[in-house]
Order: sequence, then C-alpha cells, then structure tokens
Amino acid sequence: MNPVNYLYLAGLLFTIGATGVLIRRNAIVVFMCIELMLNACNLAFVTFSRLHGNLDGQVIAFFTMVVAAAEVVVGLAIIVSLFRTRHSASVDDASLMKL
Amino acid sequence: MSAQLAAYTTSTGEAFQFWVLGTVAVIGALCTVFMKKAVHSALSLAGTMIVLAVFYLANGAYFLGVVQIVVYTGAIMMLFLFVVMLVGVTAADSLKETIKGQRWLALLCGVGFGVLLLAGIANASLKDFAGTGQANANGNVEGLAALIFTKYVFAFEITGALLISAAVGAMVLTHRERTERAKTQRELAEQRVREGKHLPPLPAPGVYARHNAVDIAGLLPDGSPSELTVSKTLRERGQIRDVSTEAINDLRALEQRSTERLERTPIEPETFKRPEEASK
Amino acid sequence: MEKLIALLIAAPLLGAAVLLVGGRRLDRVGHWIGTLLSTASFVIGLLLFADLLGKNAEHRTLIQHLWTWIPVEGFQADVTFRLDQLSMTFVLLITGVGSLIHLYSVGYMEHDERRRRFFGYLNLFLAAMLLLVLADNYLLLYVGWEGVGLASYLLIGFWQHKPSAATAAKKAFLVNRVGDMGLSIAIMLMFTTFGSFAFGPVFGHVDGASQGKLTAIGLMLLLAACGKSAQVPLQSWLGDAMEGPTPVSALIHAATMVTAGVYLIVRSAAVFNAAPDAQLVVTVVGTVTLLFGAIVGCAKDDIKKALAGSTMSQIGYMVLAAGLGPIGYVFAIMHLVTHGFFKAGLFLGAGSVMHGMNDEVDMRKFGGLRKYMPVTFITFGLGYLAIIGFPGLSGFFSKDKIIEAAFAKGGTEGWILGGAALVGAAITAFYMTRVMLMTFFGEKRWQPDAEGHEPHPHESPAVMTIPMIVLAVGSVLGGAFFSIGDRFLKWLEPVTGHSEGHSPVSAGEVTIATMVCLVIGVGIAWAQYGRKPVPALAPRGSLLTRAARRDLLQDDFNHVVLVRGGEHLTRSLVYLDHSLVDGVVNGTAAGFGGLSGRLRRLQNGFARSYAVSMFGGAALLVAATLLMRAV
Amino acid sequence: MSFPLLTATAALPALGAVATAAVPAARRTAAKWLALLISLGTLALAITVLVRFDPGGARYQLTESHTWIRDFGVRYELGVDGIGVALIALTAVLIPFIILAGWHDADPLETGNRRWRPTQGFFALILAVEAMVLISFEATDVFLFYIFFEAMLIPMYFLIGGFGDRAHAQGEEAAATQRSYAAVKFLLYNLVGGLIMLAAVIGLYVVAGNFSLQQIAEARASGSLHMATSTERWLFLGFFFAFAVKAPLWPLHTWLPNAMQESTAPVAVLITAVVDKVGTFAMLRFCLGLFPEASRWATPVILVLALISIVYGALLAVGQRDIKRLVAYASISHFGFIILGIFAMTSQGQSGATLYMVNHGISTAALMLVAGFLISRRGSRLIADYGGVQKVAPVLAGTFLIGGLATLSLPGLAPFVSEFLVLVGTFTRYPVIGIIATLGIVLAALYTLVLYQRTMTGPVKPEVSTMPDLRVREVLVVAPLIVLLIFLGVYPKPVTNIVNPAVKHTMSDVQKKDPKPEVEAVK
Repeated sequence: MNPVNYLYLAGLLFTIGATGVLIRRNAIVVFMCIELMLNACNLAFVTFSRLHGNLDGQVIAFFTMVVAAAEVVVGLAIIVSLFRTRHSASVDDASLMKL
Repeated sequence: MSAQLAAYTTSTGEAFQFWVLGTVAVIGALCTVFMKKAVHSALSLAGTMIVLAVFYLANGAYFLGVVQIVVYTGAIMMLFLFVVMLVGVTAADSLKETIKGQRWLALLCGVGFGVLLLAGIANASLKDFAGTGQANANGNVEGLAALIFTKYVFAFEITGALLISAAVGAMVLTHRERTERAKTQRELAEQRVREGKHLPPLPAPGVYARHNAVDIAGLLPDGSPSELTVSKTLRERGQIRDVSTEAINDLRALEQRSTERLERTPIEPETFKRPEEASK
Repeated sequence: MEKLIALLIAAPLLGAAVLLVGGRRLDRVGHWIGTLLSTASFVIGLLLFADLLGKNAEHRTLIQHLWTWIPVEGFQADVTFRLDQLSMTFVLLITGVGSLIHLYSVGYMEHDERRRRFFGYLNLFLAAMLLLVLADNYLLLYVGWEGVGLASYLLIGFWQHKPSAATAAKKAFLVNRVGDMGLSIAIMLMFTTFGSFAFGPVFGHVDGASQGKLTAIGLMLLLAACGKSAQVPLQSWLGDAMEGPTPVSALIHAATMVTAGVYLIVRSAAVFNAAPDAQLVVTVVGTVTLLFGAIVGCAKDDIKKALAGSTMSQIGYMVLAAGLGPIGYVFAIMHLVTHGFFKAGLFLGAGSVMHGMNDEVDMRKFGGLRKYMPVTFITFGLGYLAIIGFPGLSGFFSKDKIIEAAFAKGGTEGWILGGAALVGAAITAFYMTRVMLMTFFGEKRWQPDAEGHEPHPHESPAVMTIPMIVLAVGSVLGGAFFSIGDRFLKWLEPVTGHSEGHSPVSAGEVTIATMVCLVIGVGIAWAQYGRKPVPALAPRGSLLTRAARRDLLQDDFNHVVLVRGGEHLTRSLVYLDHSLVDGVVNGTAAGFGGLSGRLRRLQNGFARSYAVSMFGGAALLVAATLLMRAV
Repeated sequence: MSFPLLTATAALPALGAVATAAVPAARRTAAKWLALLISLGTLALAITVLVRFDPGGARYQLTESHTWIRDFGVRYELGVDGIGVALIALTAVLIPFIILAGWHDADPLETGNRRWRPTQGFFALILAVEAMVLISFEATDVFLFYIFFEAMLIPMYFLIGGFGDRAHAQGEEAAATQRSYAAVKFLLYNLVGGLIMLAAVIGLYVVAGNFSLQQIAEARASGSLHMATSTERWLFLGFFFAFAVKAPLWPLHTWLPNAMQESTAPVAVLITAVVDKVGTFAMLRFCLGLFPEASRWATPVILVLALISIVYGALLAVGQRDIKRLVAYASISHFGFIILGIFAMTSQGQSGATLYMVNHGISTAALMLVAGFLISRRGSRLIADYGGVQKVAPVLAGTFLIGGLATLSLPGLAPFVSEFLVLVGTFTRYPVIGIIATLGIVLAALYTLVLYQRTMTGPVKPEVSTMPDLRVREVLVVAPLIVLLIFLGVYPKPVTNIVNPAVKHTMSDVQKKDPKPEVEAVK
C-alpha cells in the first residue's frame, strides 16, 4: 500500500468535518467537527513528515494540537457563556450580525 | 523489506491496519456529524481520534501518537463531554434544516471540495516516501525536542503564551464577578414577601404526582403540570417530561367510573377544563 | 520728449486711482482734482504737439517703450506707446474736449452726492481712451478698448439706482463685448499670420500675407469697430446709453469713445488697403448705418436719443469714408474731429436744457426756450448749423469731402454710396432742424410734473456755459481752419496716406447737390414743426415712424432671438445638467444602491451561511490552483 | 546636505494643523491666530522657494530624495519646476486670506459655549489641506503624489460636510442634509477618479518598474523604456480621468456646484482656487510628462470637452439663481480654458494655462470671498434676495465688481493675460476651436454683469438697507488680492519668467513645436 492513502483519508475526514460544520446547528457539535478537521490536518502533516523523512511535519502537528487545545478552551468558554445568556447552544440563534 | 521498497510501500500489516482502522475512522467521523445527540457525537469523535493516534504511531510519530491519546482524547474530549453535560446530555438536536438551501449547498460544497482535494492529492504523484527511519534515529522524542527548542523555539514560546492567554481568556469569559454581598436567608425571605410570590419553598418534583423522577413536573390538583417543581437547569434545557395527559386521563377515567357507580349527573364540564383551554 | 507720452495716460489714471480709492475725504475737492489732472494731460498733449510740429513730417513719430508686458515663447507683447500724427490728433481731441466736459460736469453734477466718483470714472475713461490711441500694438490697444468699455459701463450706469440705467450699462458692455470678440480674433489672426501684432511688423508685412487672411482680419476689425462705434448690426446699445449723465453722452457717446472704431479702421489702413473685399463691407456698413441712424433720429422725441441717432449716423459717414481707402481716411478723421466739437457742443446744450428743465428729456414738453436760455440757444444753434453742413461751418467742410470721396470711389458703387450720403445729408438737416424747432422755437409746452413743480427754465452757470461756448467756436471755425490750405490733409498724410479719386462729378457739383439736400431737409422740417404747433403727445405716425421709434425693431429682434432664445437655452441646460449629466451619475449610484440592497440579503446573519460561502470559496481556490497546475 | 526646504514648506502647515487642533476648546481665538501665523510662516517659506528657484537652472530644483518603500521602488522624491513654484506660491498666498476670511465661520452658534471645538477643527483642516496640496505640487514620485492627491479628500470632506453657511432658507436641518449630500458627492466623484488612477499608477509600476517621474521620463525619452501604444493610452486615460474629475472637466463637473454652494465661501475658494489646481497641474506634469504620445492621441477629444466646459459652464452660470453656484459654473468655464491651454500644445497655450491657474485662483478668491461677505450679511445665497447694495455698501460693491471684472477677464487685470494667451495658443493650432472659445468672453461678461446688476444696482431692497459695509478684516482680505490682480495684469513678467522654461521642457516632452506664422515678421 502506498502511504499516500493516509492523505486520502485525511482529505476525506477534513471534508466530512467541514460539511458537519455547515450542517449542524449545535455549537458543540460544530466545534467537534472543527476538531475533526484539525485532526485530519494533523494526519496529513504526520504523513508529510514521513514523506520527507524529517520531523518538521510532526512539529507542526504538535503546534496544531497546542493551538487546538487553546482554541477549545476559549471556544467552550464562549459556548458556556452563550448558553448562560441565551439558554441555547444553537449557532443560528446568534444572528445579531444581520442588519 | 529493502529501504528502496519502504520508500513507497508499506508492510502488509500496516496496509491491513489502515484499511480496517481507516474504515472505523470514517464511520466515526460520519457519526460525529450525523448523530442527533451531542454526547454520541463526542464519543464517535473520540473513537476517530484514537484511530488517528494509532495512525500516527504507524507513521513513526510516536510522541504525537501518545500525545494524541493523552491530551486530545483524554483531556480535550473530556472537556467536550463536560460541557455537553453542562449544557444538557439528553437534548437531542433536530436535524431539520432551518436555513433554506443550506443543506444542499453544504453537501454540494462538501462533495465538490472533497473531490477536488482528493483529485489534487492524486494529481501530486507522491511516490518517493523517505520514511522517518533516518529522522527517528536518535529517538522520536529527542528528534522533536531538538527541533522545538532550536528551530521552532520562538513558535514554541509563542504557543506557550497563547495557551496561557487562552486559559485566562476562558476564565474571563466564564467568570461572573459578584459585585454585591451575597444575600442572607433572611433578606431573601423578606424580598420574597415584598415581591409577593412563592412564600413557601418551591414544591418538590413529583409531590402531587405519581412519579418522583427529577425531570417530571409535579401535577396540580386539576392534573396540569407545575414547572416550578423541576429544577431551573432542567427547565432551561427543556428536559421536562410531561406526564399530565396520562394523569388527566386517569383522573377522567376515575371520574367516569365514580359517576357510573354513583349514577350522578355530570357537573358542568367547563369547570373541569384547564384554565388556558377555558380562555380560548 | 517721448518720455512725456506715459504722463499723458498717467495723469488721468492717477486721478482715477486717487478719486476712487480716496473715499469720502475727497468729496469736496474731488471734482477739481479730476479736472486738474485732465487739463494737465491736455497741457502735456499740447507740449508734445508743439514738439511734433517742430519736426519734419517724416520724423513725427515718437515711440516710448516702457516694459515688456507678456513675454512668452514666440509671443511678445510690450507696453509701448506710439505718438504719431494720428494719435496726436486724437490725444488733443480727447484731452481737450475731455477737459471741457470735466469743467462742465463740475456744474452739471453739482447736486449729485457721488460727484467724486463720477470724476473718478471720467478720469478712468480718459486714461483708457488715451491708452487706446497711443498703443503701439493691438493687444495694448485692446486693453484701452475694453478699458473705455468699462468706463462707459460705469458711467452709463452711474445712476444705477435706476434699473433702466443699470440695464443700459449692461447692454452696452455686452454688445461691445461681441465687438471685442472680433478684435481679439483679429489679433489672433495677426499672430498666426505675422507672428506679431505690433503695428510695425504687421503693417510692414502685409504684402506677404494671403488675401483670405487679410480679408478675415479686416472683417474682424470691422466687427470690433461696429461694436464700439455703434454701427449696424451692433448699434442697439447707443440709444439706451443715453441713460447716463449728459456729460458722459457728450464725451463718450458722441465725441470720443464711439469714434474709436473709426480710429481702428484708419489705424489699420495698411491691412484694409490690401483687402478690398473687407473695405467694401466697411463702406456698406457705414452707409447702412448713416441712413439707419438718421431715420431713427427723425422719430425720437427724447432729445438725447435723437442726438444719439445723429451720432450713429455721423459715425456712419466716418466709417464710410474710412472704407473708401486712401481717398477717405483723412476726411474720416477730419469729420471725426469736427463732429467731436459740434456733437459734444450739442449734447452739452441738451444737458443745459435738461438742467434747466428738471431733467426733462421729451422735446414735446420743451418749446420756446430761446428766450430763457440765450447762451445755450446760440451755442446749440451754432452746433446745429455745423452738423447740417451750413456753408462755412465745420460740418460743411468735412461732410462735403466725404460725399465727394464717396462719389470718387467710382463706378456704380460710387453712385450708390454718394447718393446714399446725399440722402443722409438731407435727413440730417431734417431731424436736426426738428430738434432745434421743437426745443427752442414755438410755444412753451411744459407742464407741472406729478408733484406740481413747474419747471423754471434758466440759463446754466458759467462753469457750464464756457465749455459750450468754446466748443461752439470750435464747431464754427474748425472746418475752415483744417481745410484752408489742406492743413489737416498734410498733417495726417504721412500716417494714413492719401490719394485723389477720380470723381465723376466735380467738387462744385457735389457742393451744390449737398446744398439742395440741405434746403429740402430744413424745408420739410420747418413745414412740419415750424409752421404748425407741435402736439404735446406724439401722433401715432406712419409705419416707418413707429418702427424708427423702436430703433427700427432691432431691439425687438434681439429680444426675441437672443434674449428669449438665450433664456430658453440656459434654462433647458440648467435642467439638463441636473437631470441628465447629474442624473446619469446619480442613477449609477442608485443602481449600485439597489444592487447592494439585493446583495445585502445574502448577509442573513447566520454564521453557517457565511461558512458555506467561505467553504465554497475554498473549493474554488483549490479548483483554481488545480487548473493553474494543469495548464 | 542642504536644508530640505520643500519638505519644510509642506511640513510646517502639517504640524500647524496638529498644533491648531490641540488648542484647548476655550482658547478659540488663540487657535485662529496660531493658524494664521502658521499660514504666514508657510508663505514665508514659499517665498524662499520662489527666491531660491533659478528659472534658468535645471528643470527640477531644490530636489530631495529618500528611499521610502524599498521593495516597491517608492521614493520620497520632491522637486519643483517653474509651474510647481508658481502654484506653491499661489497656495501659500491664498491660505492666509482664506483663514482670515473664515475668521468667524466656525464660531459657536451661541456665544460662551466653552466646549465648542469645531473652530479649531476648521482651521486645522484648512492647514492640513494646504500641507497636502503643497506636497502634491512638490512630489516627483508618482506614488507619493498619488497618496497626497487622495488624502486631500479627507480634510476636504469634513470641511464641506461639517461647515456650511450659517443661514439657510430651509432651516438648519435641510442645510445639514444638503451639506452632507454635497460632501458625499465630492468624495465619491474624487474617490472614483482616484481609484482609477491608482490602477493606472500600479500599471505604470508594472511597466516601468519604479515610480520616479524623472527616471521614467528619461527612460522613455532615451528609448530604454518602451511602452506599447495601447498600454500607454490606457495608463494615460487612468491618470487623466482622475485629474479631469478634480479639475473638473465636463461632464464630470457636477460635484463642484454642490460642493461650492454648500460650503462656506473660504472653503469654496479652497476647493476651486487651490485643490482643483492640483488636477490641472497634474495634467501638465504627469499626463504630458509620462505619456506624450497618448496625450497627443487624446488631444482632439479633450479639446472638445474643454470647449464644451467653457461654453456650457458659462451658459449654466447665466441660468443660476444662487450666487455661489454661479461662481462655481463660472469656474467650470475657466477650468475649460485651462485644460484647453494645456492640450493646445503650444508654448503660449501652456504658459497661459499655468498663468491662468494662478490668476483664476486669485480672481475667484476675490469674487467668492466678497460674495461670502455679502451672503453672511443677508443670510441668503439667492441673487433675487439682493438689490441696490451699491447704495448702502459701496466698498463691498466696488470690490465685488472688480472681482467680477477679473472673472470676465477685463484687460488690465491678471486673468486677461492668461485667457488671451490660452486663446492665442489654441488659435494658432486649432482656429475653429479658438474662435468658439472666444465666445466664452461674451458669455463671461453676461453672467458677471447680470449678477452685478441684480445684486448691486437698482432700488435698495428693504432687507439690505441696513447692510454694513466691509469691515477692516474683510478689507484686509480683499485689498491685497485686488492689488495682486492689478499687478499681475500689468506686469505678469515675474510669473511668466518662472513658467516659461518649464513650459519649454513640457513642449519638448510632448515633442511639439509651435506653428510658424504665415509671414515671418522681423522681430
């Protein structure tokens, strides 16, 4: 098997995650889909690391994880406070940006 | 297996593992998207992540594989679950779309993007895999450490700063400053008297009902449910099970029977109606 | 001596500056400052004249270069003055008559609170007029040309609280501007033809220029002359210009400014000599105007307007003479000078009459004034005799020569022009006699005005009568002085050139014909106005009379075609500017507004909708990248 | 390294703007004096530039050059030729008068309002405009020029939209609506022009590789930079469009009447006498300098548009009922003359056009500022509301008349010289266009005299019978302008001496020679 299959898998997962973001209304699930996309990217990075024979890809994946962790912390905090004020976790409810 | 071969193929074992676990990962991802309940989505995602951790290991990223399990699956996903619990485990999303055309557009974009992405990868003719053997010669963790603390040291420091800011940010966002002294019980009681509502304590769930589950509202004498008996959190989540129809039917049957038994003429039906029905 | 030339202009210019900037402090002495500086200019003129007389005829040209005015690559305009016999004649006429009229105005404007300003304007006029005749190139001449236009504008509109005066002033300036346009085009033509517009280079190279260019230059100069000298078709402003104070009418609209057109043509003799077609047009314009003005003059009851028609007609004679070429130039200028005397005198007399009659101008309300104002009557009478060409008086000599010259043109043209000039002489005799009879003879016809003030006609003060007397003397003796021994001819010939035409009729025959015309004109007028009393209200009159009262319908024509047409044009343009030019732009803006209103609906506030567009965009980017790679 | 005189000339008003804006609210009068002093200081610097400039020397003098954005070859390059010097002098001369004339235009409505700050803003904005205009006249780097050409819009926008005539027939609310309409219109027109120019500036960079006017012109002249004909034409059009909007040329003119009508008279002068000159100046410097072939190519169309501007502007001026609008349309007519002179491609035309810019600045300032004084007295812009002013306020009427006479190009006053040069310059190459343009002379007389007649002469209207004559401050504003008008009309040599060499350079840029006269007269 050619390791490039990992890339196909990564692409597939990324697409699924992205579609999920668009379809789901529950902010938490949307968030999970974003995590899925990030993971797909990480898989691609790790595969690239193998492709090139150096560890830079893995380092980037590592950073991605850290950033994802930070993002989750803030994102979930936002969701919680949103829920507190609006009693709902639906992203469609936060549509005040409309004119 | 010669080094030449390793460049663009993998062992049969890895291939087998890829096909099996890859299928699991895709199924997990699909479940994440399509499960109605957030808890199920979270669990499916955790499964996919674990599969990915295995793939990292197979790709020679040992450190990342472990971190994926420990940090991602272990910490982050648990945080997710925690929030899901906070917000309401059982709250099932309606998957009915509310924005016109959103779903079709999303699918169109998704399929288009996926096809293009995969086509792009296929187009790239990536055959020459160097493998991580050389890079991991001194150990994967040491290799990463060497990179992180030399070449990527600034990025590393900045991510550190980012994490701290994120932590502080989360605190700021969720923290509610108490600007006044907490009220004593006496003051609360006085306030209730002043406002003239609910002088006695709130009724417990199920007090007048035949259930004692916390999410079932107690029934008033006429058989209608009193939402006051359910905790505020559950009310806000909408997790109240309404058993009033059942109770009212029971009550009606009882009346019926007693009427038949005692041969009484029925009382004016209006008086039995629930207040909101009467007002219609 | 040439250093003095600039002083000629500087003196009145200084007067204008001092009087206009000086403010109310100078109210009490302003008129004397103005008169003094004007007289100073006249004295300088006399000095220069004496200097010129002391030289040979060939060396009587003084040039004074002051500074380079507009130096631009290939284009040079200098402030240079040229004083030769022609300009000298004008300088003396302008400053002489000008000073007399300054003096007259001291009395005439005595009760006007803005007298200082009036003298400032008069001085400004003198400066501009002197600049006009002293300039050594056409551009500088143009400065004077417009300068006198400005002074005329200010003076016609001097009593600007009267809307009619303000309108008349504006009309005069505008019509003059049309003429000025001709002058500026002429200068541009000279520049493209000769590369210069100074007199020397232009006149020296006329031979090398094409006939078409020369004719064009000539016609444009004629257009300019028509504007300034009130020749058909730009004559309509002169009658209205009588709204100005009478000294202004005497100085500007009789003696000097209106003759600037004649000066221009005579000055450009070299150009016209080489462009016979243009000359022919000049004679036609002159002839038409002399008849036109005379006819208008017959019908007017307003004494000043009647005199204005006469001025127009007399200038028509001069233009006719100037158009005849070398046979006529000298006589054009001679008639100009004598006309300057007698017409100024006539206007001053008219002013004197009005002064005594509460500013009444309607001749039908005069009558029998000879008893009340004898000096005015005598001076006016002498002017009258001069203008109709009474033998021995100045008009006789100058006008006779012009009629002779017209016949000397030769051929059919000569007969037509000469005949017309003779008819003009007859009409002149008629309308001037009419003015004379209606004003000074017959019964007194004045009535109390609306407030019951009966006019008390009286002789004007000495300060007014002295200039009238001086001018009367000039109009009596001037012609004889100039003509005897051909003094004037010899004086001017080096500048304008002169040739004797071959007249089909002898000088004696012309004189006799003129006398016959004169007698006919006077006779008809006496029959109509002397024998029977003049009705106080004008009779309806024949069609021609009515048309002549309305300036032969020229104003009506202008009103309908130019004023109304212009109003419609500007009004529709204002509308179009708003609806079309601006409308296109505003429409574009409104279109964008509508479009963005539609596009705004895409911005529905749902984060997921935005996410779809982002994701779609990403997909497009990937597709684009792939396509780029594929290509 | 010598003292950066040009930078200093532009920097002084810029710093002055900041300083003026920073004056505390209650010290309103101090802010006015500060602004006036700064503008006088700028005038002193501008005079130094004028003195230090050697007409016989190099084409661009007092040059400064510093690297600014290295990666894009953008340099901070300043330098002046004769045309620039003349316009710098004009700007520096006019601004003190504008400030002085607008002394009370931004005062608080009720006295004793200690928190009122717009006064400071008004004068600071005027100084800011001056700084930007000056640097536009000095920049020899296309990008640098572009930045300030566009940045000028910001202070102008606030000046137009924020400060209007105090008295308005339909009340303050309607006035505010119309003001903001005018300001937005001004901004949009100029912004669209500027953006199109930005595209052309970028295009120029792509073709030439740098932004330096001198380098590009030299490279083009020596043939080392070849530009395809179509490229050159497109770039030319991009630049010209922006300048034609600014100038403004028919049919891009409709912003000007609105802007001048709604803004206060000093700001209207700022627009038409100073800011718009950048447009015509840039046509000479950039359109002809960078794209000579395309300029020649576009000449017929531009001449016709200029001709339309002349006649159209004058005819519309005749039809106006609003004094300021009338002056605005008259200005459009005059800008037509300037553009006609530039594109006639003769020495006389271009010298005349440059002179015209200067003279039009002064004459419009004189007329408009006096009109502003008049309007502030009666509180109406409508011509019909006046009559017989001459009787009650003779000095005001007299100065108004002189301003009007300058507008109609009376010989002896400065505008005549330039107008005649433009006409002659046009006539030698295009006689028909020259003759039609001469029609503008008659129409100018018509609108000016009609305006004068209706406002100043006739019976005194009761509303104006108590009108005071010009005050000392107002006389101080008008008198020097009138003296300048007369001086430059009688002795324009100082200006032509500076301008002529620059025009010679421009003529060689476009490779045009003056037509020879039919008969070569001996000089």
